Order: sequence, then C-alpha cells, then structure tokens
Amino acid sequence: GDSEDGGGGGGDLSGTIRIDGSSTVAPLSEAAAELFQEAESGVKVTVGTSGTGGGFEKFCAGETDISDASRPIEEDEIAACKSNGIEFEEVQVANDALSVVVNPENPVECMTVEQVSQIWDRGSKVDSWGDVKGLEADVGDESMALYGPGTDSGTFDYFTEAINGEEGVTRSNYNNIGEDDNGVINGVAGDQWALGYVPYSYVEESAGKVKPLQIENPESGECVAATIETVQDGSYVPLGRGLFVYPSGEALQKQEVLEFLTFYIAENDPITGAATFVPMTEAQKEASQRKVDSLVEG
Amino acid sequence: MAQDESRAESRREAREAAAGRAGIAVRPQEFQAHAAGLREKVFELKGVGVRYSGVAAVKEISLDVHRNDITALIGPSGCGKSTLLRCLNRMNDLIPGAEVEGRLLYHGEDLYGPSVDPVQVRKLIGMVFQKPNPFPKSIYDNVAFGPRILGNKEGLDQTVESALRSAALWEEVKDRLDSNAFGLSGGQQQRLCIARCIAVQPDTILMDEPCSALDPISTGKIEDLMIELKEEFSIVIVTHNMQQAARVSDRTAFLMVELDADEDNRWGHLVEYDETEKIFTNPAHKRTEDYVSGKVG
Amino acid sequence: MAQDESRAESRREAREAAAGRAGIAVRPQEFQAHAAGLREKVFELKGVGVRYSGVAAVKEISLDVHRNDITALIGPSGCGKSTLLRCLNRMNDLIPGAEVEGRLLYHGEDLYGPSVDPVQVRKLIGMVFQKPNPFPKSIYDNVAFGPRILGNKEGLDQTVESALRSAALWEEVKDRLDSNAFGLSGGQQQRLCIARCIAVQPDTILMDEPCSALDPISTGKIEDLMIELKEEFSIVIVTHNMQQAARVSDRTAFLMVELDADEDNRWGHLVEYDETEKIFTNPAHKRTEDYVSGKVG
Amino acid sequence: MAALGPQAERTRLAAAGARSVTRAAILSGQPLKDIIKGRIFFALLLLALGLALLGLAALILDAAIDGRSMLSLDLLTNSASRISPQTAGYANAIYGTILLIGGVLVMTVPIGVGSAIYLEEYADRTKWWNRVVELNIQNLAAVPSIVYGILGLAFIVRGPLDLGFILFAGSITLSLLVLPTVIIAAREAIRAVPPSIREGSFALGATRWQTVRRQVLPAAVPGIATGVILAVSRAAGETAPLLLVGAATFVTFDPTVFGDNGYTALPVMIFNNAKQAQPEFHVLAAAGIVVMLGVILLMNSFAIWLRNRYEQRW
Amino acid sequence: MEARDAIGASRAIGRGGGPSRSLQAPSPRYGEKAIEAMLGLCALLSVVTTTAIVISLLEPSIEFFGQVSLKDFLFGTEWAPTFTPPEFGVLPIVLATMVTSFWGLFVAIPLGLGAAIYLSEYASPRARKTIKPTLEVLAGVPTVAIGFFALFFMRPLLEDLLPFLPWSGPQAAGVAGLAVGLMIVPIIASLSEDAMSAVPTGLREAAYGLGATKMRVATRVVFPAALSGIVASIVLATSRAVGETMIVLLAAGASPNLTLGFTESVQTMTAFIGQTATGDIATGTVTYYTIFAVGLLLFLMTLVLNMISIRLVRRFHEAYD
Ligand SMILES: Nc1ncnc2c1ncn2[C@@H]1O[C@H](COP(=O)(O)OP(=O)(O)OP(=O)(O)O)[C@@H](O)[C@H]1O
Ligand SMILES: Nc1ncnc2c1ncn2[C@@H]1O[C@H](COP(=O)(O)OP(=O)(O)OP(=O)(O)O)[C@@H](O)[C@H]1O
Ligand SMILES: [Mg+2]
Ligand SMILES: [Mg+2]
Repeated sequence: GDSEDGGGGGGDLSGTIRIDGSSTVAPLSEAAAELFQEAESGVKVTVGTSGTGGGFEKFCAGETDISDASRPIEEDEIAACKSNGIEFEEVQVANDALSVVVNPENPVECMTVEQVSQIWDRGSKVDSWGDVKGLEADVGDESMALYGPGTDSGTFDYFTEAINGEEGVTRSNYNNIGEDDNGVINGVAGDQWALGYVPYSYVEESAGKVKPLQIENPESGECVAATIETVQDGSYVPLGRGLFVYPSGEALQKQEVLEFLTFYIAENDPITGAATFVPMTEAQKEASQRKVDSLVEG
Repeated sequence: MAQDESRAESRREAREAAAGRAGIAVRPQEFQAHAAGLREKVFELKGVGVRYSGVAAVKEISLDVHRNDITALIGPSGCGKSTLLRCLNRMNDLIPGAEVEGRLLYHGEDLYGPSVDPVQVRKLIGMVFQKPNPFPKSIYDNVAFGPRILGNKEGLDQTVESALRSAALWEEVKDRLDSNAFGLSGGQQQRLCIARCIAVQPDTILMDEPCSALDPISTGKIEDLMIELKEEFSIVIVTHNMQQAARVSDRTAFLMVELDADEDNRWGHLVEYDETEKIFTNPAHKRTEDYVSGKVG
Repeated sequence: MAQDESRAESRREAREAAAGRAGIAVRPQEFQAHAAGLREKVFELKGVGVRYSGVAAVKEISLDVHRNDITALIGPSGCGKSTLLRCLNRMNDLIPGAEVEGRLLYHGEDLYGPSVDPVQVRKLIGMVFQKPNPFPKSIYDNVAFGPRILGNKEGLDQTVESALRSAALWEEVKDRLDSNAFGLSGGQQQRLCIARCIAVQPDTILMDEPCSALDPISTGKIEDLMIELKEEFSIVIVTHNMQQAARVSDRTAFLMVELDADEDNRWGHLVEYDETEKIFTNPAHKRTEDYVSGKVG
Repeated sequence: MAALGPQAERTRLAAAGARSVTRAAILSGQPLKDIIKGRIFFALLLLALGLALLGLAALILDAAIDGRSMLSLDLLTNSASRISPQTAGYANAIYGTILLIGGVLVMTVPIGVGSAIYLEEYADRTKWWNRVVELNIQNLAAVPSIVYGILGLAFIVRGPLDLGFILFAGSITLSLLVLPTVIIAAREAIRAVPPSIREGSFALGATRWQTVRRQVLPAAVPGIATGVILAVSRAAGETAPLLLVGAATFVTFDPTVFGDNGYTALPVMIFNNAKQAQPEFHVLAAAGIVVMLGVILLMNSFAIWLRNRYEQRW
Repeated sequence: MEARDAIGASRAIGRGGGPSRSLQAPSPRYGEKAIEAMLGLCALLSVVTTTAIVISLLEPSIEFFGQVSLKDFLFGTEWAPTFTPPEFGVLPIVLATMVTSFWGLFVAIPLGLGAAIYLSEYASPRARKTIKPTLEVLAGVPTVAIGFFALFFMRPLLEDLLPFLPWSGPQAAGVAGLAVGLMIVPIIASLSEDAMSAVPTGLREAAYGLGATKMRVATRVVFPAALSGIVASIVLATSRAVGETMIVLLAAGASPNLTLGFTESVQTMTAFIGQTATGDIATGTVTYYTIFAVGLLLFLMTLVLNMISIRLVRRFHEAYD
C-alpha cells in the first residue's frame, strides 16, 4: 500500500527481477521483494542464495539483475563484470552488526577488541577464561568452547578482518558451525563457558538464550552494546557493518528494477524490521538513492 | 471317437475352403505311404553338432525327419535332446555362445544359410515347450498374438477359434476367452500353447517334453491331439517318457551320452534311429535295448 | 564286493557301538523276515492327508513303511509323492499354509505330537532332494555341516571319510576335499548330498527323485548305493521312473490323482501298496496296471 | 504272543529298543543351549528391525510435533513469506518440486527403460563395450549426489548445454542422478520376466522388438514403475545438487520449466527456513518436513500398491 | 508325386501372405535396427554422463593443482582453504568422511542385516509384504529432514543416554554418522533381503533336512550363500554414506578437525563442497577450485569402493552358479 513513496507504480508494472547472492542479505531482499510484490503484483521477484561469490559470478555474467553481498566486490569480480560490460554500483540497504555472545550465566559483560582478538587470532593458545588477559569480571579458569560460523561466509570474513586485521586470519581449532548460524546460538546456550560470534539478528531472535557482549569502542574506551542506535551512529565499532546490493546499470533501465530499488531504500524501516537488521539512517538512505540515480543516468 | 473324427473332418474341410481354389486336391490320408525312401523330407540333418561356448553338447547327428510323421527323440537326461530340437527352428541363435555345425536342410534348403532369416524360420516351424508358457494375457490374446505380429488382423476371431478347436480346447474355454490364461490348469495351458502355435499356421511343430509337467489325463488329451495334428503338420517331439514315444510316434531317435576316456567331456550322439516299433521291440543296438527296457536311465 | 561287505560290516559295528548300551540287540541281516505282519515298522500312516492353504493335495493315505526296506512312491506328476514324503520328516512345517491331518507314527511315536521337536525329527530322518543341493562350500565342509551343527566336532575327519565312503564317493574326491562342491558333476553332487545326510547318522533316509537330474551312469551308481545303504537305513524313495522303482525297491506305493466331479479339485490318493514285484507283475488294480505298463502317464 | 518264535521275539525286542531310543530323541527336543541361542538370535533380529522402524517413526513424530502449530492446508496453498512466517506456505515450492519431478519422469523413464532393455535384451555381454556400459552404470549409482550438482553446474547450467539457472536444468541434473537407479531397477524387472515368455514369443516368429514391446515390457511394467517411483522419490528429496544448480530460495509465484526467473523446490525451502534466525521459520521448516514426508509416503504407497496389485507371479 | 506337389501349392496359397516356405526375411527390418540403435544410445548416455563428470571435475582440479602441490593436498594434516594463509591438507576432511561413514555403517550393518534376515527367514509373507516397503520409505526420506532430526532430536537424546561422553557443541561426528546410518539401513536391509531371498530354497531345505535350527540355517547357510549380494549392498550403502551431504552438513558441522572423536564437530568432504559451493567464495580463486579437487577425490573414492565391491561380488558369485 506504500506505492506513493515507491514512485507511484500503482500495480501496473510487470516483468521479473532476479536477485542472487549472499544468504546474509537474502532475508532483506526477500522482505523487500515480498512487500514490493504486494504493491506491484505484476512483478516477479526471486531471491537466490548462491553466496556472495556465486552471486557475483552470475551477476557479472549478466544472469541476474541485482547481487546481494555481505562483503565488497573483489578485484577479480570487478574484472569479470568489466569484461562482460556490466556496470554496477554498490548500494547500501541496511546496517548489520556481529555480536560476540556468551552464555547468560557468564558474568562477563564487556570485552575489548584486543581480548576478542587474543581469543580468536591465528595460533591463539587461549582455551580457558583464565588465559584471557584483563577481564573485568572474575570468571576463574573455566575452559572455553568456541563457536563460529562457516568459513565461507561473509560473517567470517568480516569478523576476522575487523578483529584480527586481515580477512581469513583466525585460529582454526574451534567449533565451526557451518551452514546454520543457529548452531552458534545453541552451542553457546548449552555451555556456560562457551563463546561465539553471530550476526546480530540471530541474537535478536534467540529470546535470551545467549547474551551479547558489549565491545569497548577503541576510540572512546566505552563499552558499547549492539543496538539500532549504536550501530546507526557508528559507535558500535569495529563489529558494525553495512549490507549491500549491487544493481547492474542495464537492469536499472528496466522500470520495475528501478522502482524496486527505490522502494527498497524508501521502505527500509519495515524491510529491515522484518529481517531483523538495523535500518539505515536518513543520510545513508539519501546516499544510496543518489548512487542508484547516478547509475541510471549512466 | 466318432465325434473326434467328425471334428477332424470339419477341420479338413475348413482348410480345403481356405485353400481357395477348388482345383487343388488335398492329400487324403491314405497316401501317407510309409515307403521311407520316397517320402518327403522335412528336415535332413547331416553331421549336425552343437557347441555351447565351445563345448560340444551333441555331435555328428544325421537323420531325416519325414512329413506328417511324429518323430520322437528319446534318451537320458542331458543327452542333448532339447539342444538338437532347438537347432531345428534356430532357437539356439538366442543362446549366446551356441554354435551349430554340420548341414541342416529344411525342405532341401540350408536352414543356416547366410540369407536365411531366423525370424522367418520360426514362423514356419513352431515350438511347444516343456513347461507351459502362456503369456500373461487373456486366452484370446495368447492365441491372437502370432497372427497379430504377422499382421494378419483380418478374421482374427475365426483364426483364434479354429486354432483353439484344433487344440481341442475350444469347448473348455469358449466362454472365458477374455480371462487370464494363468487361470487355466497345466494341461489346458499346454494345449493353449499348442493352439497359439497352430494359429500362425506353421509347417512343422517341435515339442520339447510337452507333457512332462502334466497329469495323466491332460497327457492323454495332448497325445490324442498330436495324433490328430499330424494329419496337417509334421511333428518332432522330445520325451523322457518311453511309453509316450511308443504310443504316439512313427519314428524314434535314441540319443545317448558319450564320455571321453577321462570322463571330462560328455556329449550326446545318435545311437539309433528307426521306426518306433522297431526301436521298442527289436532294436539294433544293445544300448537301445537296455534303455528302452529300463535297465539303465 | 567282498570289500563292500566288509565295509558295511565295519559300519554296522560302528553303529552298534554308537547304540550305547549293549542290551539292545542290533538286528542282524538274516532276521529281515518278509513276514509283513511281524516286521518292524518305521512309519505307520493312518489316513494322512495334506492341505496347502486349505486345498487338499493328498488325502487318506494309509501305509506302513518297514525297517531296512526301500519303499518306493510312484505315480504321475502332481499326485503328491513329494508332499507325502515331506510329511515324513516334517519338512512341510516349513511351507506356510501346509497342514497335515491323520495319524503318522514313527517307531510308534506320533510324529506330529505336541511335544515333538521337528528339528530333532529331521536329525533322525534325513532327506535327499531331486536337484542335488550341495552347499556352496568345500566338499569337506558339506559333509561336516551336519556333525558340526550337532556339536559332534570330535573325530570329524573320520566321520566325513566314513560318510563319503558309505556314499561311494571317497575314492573320487579324497584328493580334493577342500575344493568347492560345485566343481563336482551332478551325480557326484547327489552322492555328496547322500554322504552329507549319512554323516548325521540318521535312522531313515527320504529321497525325492534323487536321480531325475542325473545321467544313466550316475543313476546306476546311486541305485547300487541305495541297495547297499538299506542294510543300515530304511529308505523311502520317490521316483517318476518306474524302471527304477522296479530295480531297487522292496515295496512300492502307487499314487494317483483323483478329480472331483467338476474337475475343479484334484488330490492324490493311494491306489495300491504292495511288494514291488507284485505291483509290477500282477497289480490288484486296473489303474496300477495301466500306469506301470505305460498306457497312461 | 506266547506262540511267537524266538526270532520274532528278538525282533520285537529290537523294535522296542529302537522305539525307546527314538522316543527319547524326538521328544527330548533340542539342547537347551540351542533353544536359548535361537531365542536370543530371534530377539536380536526383531530388535534390529524394531530400531530401524522406530527411527522412522521418531523422525515423523518429531517433525509433526515441532511443526504441529502450522500444519494446515495453508501450508499447501500459501506462498513463502519473509514478513509473516506464521502464514507462510510452500505452494510455489511444491509446484516447483512437481515440475522438477515431472521433468525427471519424462526424461528418466524412456532413457532408463531404453538402457535397461538394451542391456538385458540386446547387448551381447561378450563384447567389452557392453560390459563397460554395465560397469559404468553401477559406478554411477554410487556417485555422490553433490558431484552431480557440480556436473549440473559445469555442464548443464553453464558449459556445453548452457541452459542457465532454469528449472529444466535442475530436472536434468536430478534425472542424471537417478538414472542409474532407474536403469538398475528396470533391468531387474525385465530380468524377472521368465525366459520362457521370450522363447514362446520368438518361437511364434516374433522379432526381438516385437517380443520386447508386446511381451517383456508389459510384464515388467509393475516392476519398472515401482523402481521408477522409488528412484523419483529420492530425487524429490534431494537438496544438495539443487543448491548447486541454482534453485532460488525465495519465489512467490509458480515457476515454469524454461522460465529464467527462478524456481525453488520443497527441500531447498525447508533447508533455507531452518537456517533462519527467527524461530517461526523453524516451525515452518518442521511443518515442511511433514509435507515432504507426506509426499514421499504418498509416492511410496502408490509404488507398493502398484507392486502388490500388478505383480505377476510366475 | 504329383499329389504332393499339389499339396505344397495348396499350403502356399492357404497361408495367404507372401511366398510360402521362403526362409528369407520379407523385409529388411530397418525398424528393428533403428530401435536397437536408439536403445544403444540410451545406454550410451551413461557413459557420456561419466565423461562429463570427469571433465567437469578434472578441468578445475588441474587449475587447483597448478597452485597447490599434490603432496600438500594429499598428505597435509590441516584443512583451512578459506583461512589466511590457506592450508590445503585434505586429510582432516577425508578422515571426517571416514568417521561419519564408519558410525553410519556401525549402526546400519547390524540393523540392516538383522532386518534382512528377519524378513527373509522369519517373517510371514504377509509381514514381509508390509514391513519391507515401510523400510523402503525410510530410504526416500529427504536427507535434510534426517539432518535436522539428528541435530535437534538425536543429539540431545544421545547426550542424555550417554552423559559420560565429552559432549560439546550441537554438532558431533558420531551423531551425524548415526543419522547417516538411519538413512542407509533400508539400502542394506532391502538389498540384502533380496540377496537372501534369492538363495535357492534347496539349500535351506538341505540344511533343515539335516536337523539344523532356523538360526543355524540363517547364519550358516543362507547368510554365507548370499554373501556376495550382502557385500554389494553394504558397499552401495557405504558409497551413499560417503556421498551424503545434507546430514553431515547439518549435524557434523564444519570444523576440519583431524580427529576420531564421537562427539567432536568435523567437516566431511561433502559438507565442505556443499557449504563452500553455496558460500561467499569468489569464483576463480584457489579456494573455489578446491571444491572441484575435493569433488574429484570423492568421486575417485566411491569409484574405488565400487570396483572393489564388483570384484568381490564376482568372486563370490562364481562359486555359486
Ligand atoms: N544354454 C546352455 N549353455 C551351456 N550348456 C548347455 C546349455 N543348454 C544345455 N547345455 C548342455 O548341453 C547338454 C545337453 O543339454 P540338453 O538340455 O539338450 O539335454 P536334454 O537331453 O534335453 O536333457 P533333459 O532331458 O534333462 O531336458 C547338457 O550337458 C547341458 O548341460
Ligand atoms: N508349496 C505348495 N503350495 C501349494 N500347493 C502345493 C505346494 N507344493 C505342492 N503343491 C501342490 O500339491 C500337489 C502335489 O504336489 P507334489 O509336488 O507333491 O507332487 P509330486 O507327485 O511330487 O509331483 P512331481 O512328480 O511333479 O514332483 C500338486 O497339485 C501341487 O500343485
Ligand atoms: Mg531337455
Ligand atoms: Mg515331486
């Protein structure tokens, strides 16, 4: 019913929009697609989850209109797009945060980036709470089980880069949960001394089964919890991030794709709400819409 | 018996009618002279042998099969009766590794000649098997199968009826032609197989122990039938039952297993071939006598 | 022959020893008086019938089988010979839906009594089948199978050897006891099955057409063997070969198929049971005469 | 009795002796050890079977309990929804699965049965190439489904066939996956037709194809159908290869076979829902499993019915 | 003589169609040949499939081995292709595949064979007719369903039953293996039952005739005689276990640990492929090619397994026919 904001399509558009890519961003695009199709029932939107890499592969081959990405496009992928004459723009559609989670019974409330890095860095020898230096709460020397998501995921890439300084750098002896991030939640919920990291939305939905830690802002030195506000105002660093979609210039020539993206940005609040992500700020929305417009102009 | 005769009579009439032109005289029974030298030969076997994957099963069989005779093949199990019989309509072609050697003439033509089509051969030379093997279809479809694949779809009902009559089965099944052939008794099934075979109007019928799975009553019926059928067809029958051979056949061939010195190889060979009466009362060979008198086997 | 006799002698001694207590006199050969009324009965059948899933296969069979006799069951196919034979060691228990009625005594004991264990029965009453059915094991293991499952693991080599000797197979296989039984010829396989049966030292041996799959030479050997074995065991044999029955058996039972009025039901019944010679030369019934003279079947 | 001579007396005694031995033997029953062993063995067999069946029952019950709050017809008629998982359904996924399986049937039945006929009725097994084909089919039956996914991606979606991420490409991939199973099942069914039927037909002067077409195939149809259904129900439940050949996860319209605007399938949707953060989706996944099991059970029951109804006893 | 000729003629005409006793084919039967060729083509498709599989795996694998040495791949003990720096030692995931398959077979062989013996030797025909298809339903259950069942039902249950094991995390190699076992039970049960039912009744009767009990007949006669079929069923089940993706992906996790532990989370070869192929890895990178190298190894493993089984089956078979 919000079609006036989306450019006044009035349900008379038709055509198809193919979206593929990151499974992290997929819920957003799905919510956007669903809401958009309520208004524009003639448009068929599909959202695939081939992963960011798989998504770009298809995107740069001209097989999709929009690519979901939980990381920026890489050099190789840019080259592939270029060689196929695909123009694109990176458009932010939401904010996300990663949460370091522990069991609710665990007295620890806040950690510094160094402490998290101590635990997760390559070759880390930390396997009990006593090994972690400078914790404010006294947790004794209980052994610490670690949970992390699949190493092929954007979450993994983002976390390792933000915490350990380089993408893919991490210790290897932890419980790699793989495909289903609920595994981290269940693992940490079932073990009083476990620790793990997951996308913020999984914590939101876990109904208190796990406790997200506050992360000390490296600049201000204050402990910051992940909330909509802190993520939006940029104080939840370094684990706050943006989520992106990549529309192609060619696709934007189609009225329905343009309408869809405009809708995606304008209706950001209900969309991110449905997918439990952090909505964009007004400034972010404007920036995104500018990028879309510039791509349409060519 | 009078009834049987009249049935045979009517069948003969039907054939005469089918013959199409009145001018052709259908040979009356009396001409079946038993002067062997003069009689028409259906098969002439000259040194026929069969190998399975290189191993000889029968060797050096030479004999002539005459028209409108019932020729019986007897001998102990494994002597190659079935093997020999299956050469006569090239059923052995279907067994991988089976090779036939020697000369085998059918009405003077080499049955294994290069331009001979085995499918055509089997249309002319029908076969009935030891175990009744009706198709899992209705009685009607069983009999109609042959005519149908030959493309003779006209007058099918009539063909089926006359084949079933010839096989002395019509009366028993005429009310249930559409029911499954598996519902018939063993003997009825075997007669159905004979009817099925007759329906393609072969020239010769080969029968491999057609009664061995049947009870004496069914056996009797089929024996009667054979004797009736030989008016029209030439019949070669394999049997392990010497009484049966004695009862129905005109000529009998006795095959025996031969072993080589170290008992490693065994193959069938023809011991004696003569008029049935001679074989059973006054055989030329001791081994035949031993066999038919029940001393061995 | 002298050798054979001494072999038989030594076997008899072994059994006497096995009998365990000296008090039981093992009957010497001479006592086999043919005064039927006095002779020891192995089986007494009184109105025995068998139904498969409610349908009668044989009905009302009454006959006595005597000790150290070879008793032959003859009759056309399907008359229930095998069915009857399989009652005698409760093999029919294994066929779902098979029921036995009437009284069947074994050495005076009701074979189908409530406290009788069929497994135990089959240890005492061995069986040899139509198709040689050696286990897919070595020759030795085939013969040793029975003793092993009975837990008689001592002197196994000796048991195996003597069983193979009794089955007149020892000389042919003694050098290849470890090779697979499937490498033997059909006749050898059948003798192996007999050896396997003897190895558990049964009291009675049932044989269901033991030679029908064999060539005449093997058949001859097995017939000789049967005559030897009857000194020690009682034998009941089913055969479709009347000559065989005439050659080997002491008494012969002739079974025939009976049909009811509308030919819907058929079952086997006993036509005549008598000394073999009588059955074959001077039978009491017309149907027996027709059958043994080869007029039907 | 007194009139009996000494010989007869001895015979009678011997008989009595033998009788008592026999009596003891057949009444004694088996040694207790054997009886106990037999009982334990039987109990173990029952236990094995029971555990296997219990596994199946637990699986169904577990899914039904987890998904019970969503089990309604809406599940079959509603589309996927990100906004309100409580009212979401699998309509489009079910439709996608039906199309996929339809494609599998259309492709595997003729090709599978054709291959089986060739191998059983035509191929001369003494020729090495026929043996290679046979061996190859046995090997293919054991190749992991994920490898078929790779094949589908490299050869069907891209590469030589270059069909793109369309439903038909998924159908082909699944077809290749189950084809060996179908061939093996069809061969077995064809082999079960007794040679006597073929002989009967040949002896009437039928050609090989006439024999196959009119006798062997009709008699083998129940067996073939059963094999095909069992194989196809496996295809219906496959997830991994479909993920690779691009079954999209969010589709709110009924897909078409050749349309390039995406498709999805029931197991893919189940997998995707179960991974979500929101618990509502987990319930939806469990309910989806129930639907899936229902579909599989239906197909299997049909196969069993077919087998029992038309199976030819020779 | 004249009369006989006349008869010949009469039969010729009586038969109606074509020259009577001609032994030549009335037509060249091109149709027959065309059909045979088409059927042959169908069979050939399987060869094409294999070729395509090999090519689609081999091409990128060659790319992969251009950058990673075969030795490092096959004998390295650390598997971290997505890490920095990457490690390509495939042993952990191969071992994981073996461990989950082992646990699968550990339950499936006794359960499957037990069920098979029961069905073929003990069950009444009616019972067999209902139980066997029911078991076969289990073979058709989607593996995603079994995966979640393992994760959310079996894992907690097993922890309650076996509290003394060092449980940690929701995923465990052993649980995944047992779930794989549940999946392959019907394969073993159904195919072994076929093999046992195919043992000639004659052998059974021979054994019963010697006074063997039912158990002895089953274990000493039927079982050995059906061994080739039983081995074949187990090998097929093994390749299914090795190739199973969804169950291990969900229930075993993604930690490439070089471990034999029952409760430890491991990553199998299939789980690696399944996860990485749908993950965020950019195409054209070494990591991406890893998928194919692992796929090739997996393919070769199942191939070898299958060849062994065919050998075994053939060896045993020769002995029985
Ligand atoms: N398809 C075959 N392959 C190999 N050997 C065969 C084949 N058919 C028969 N034989 C062998 O050829 C020999 C003759 O067999 P055949 O079946 O012709 O005997 P038979 O006289 O018909 O015996 P029976 O009375 O038992 O039917 C036997 O040694 C048999 O083992
Ligand atoms: N397992 C069975 N179930 C049902 N009917 C059976 C079974 N076994 C035999 N019959 C039937 O019982 C009757 C007698 O069969 P049986 O096998 O005892 O005959 P037979 O005299 O041994 O014949 P043959 O000489 O052919 O061996 C037949 O009508 C047969 O069809
Ligand atoms: Mg024969
Ligand atoms: Mg019998």
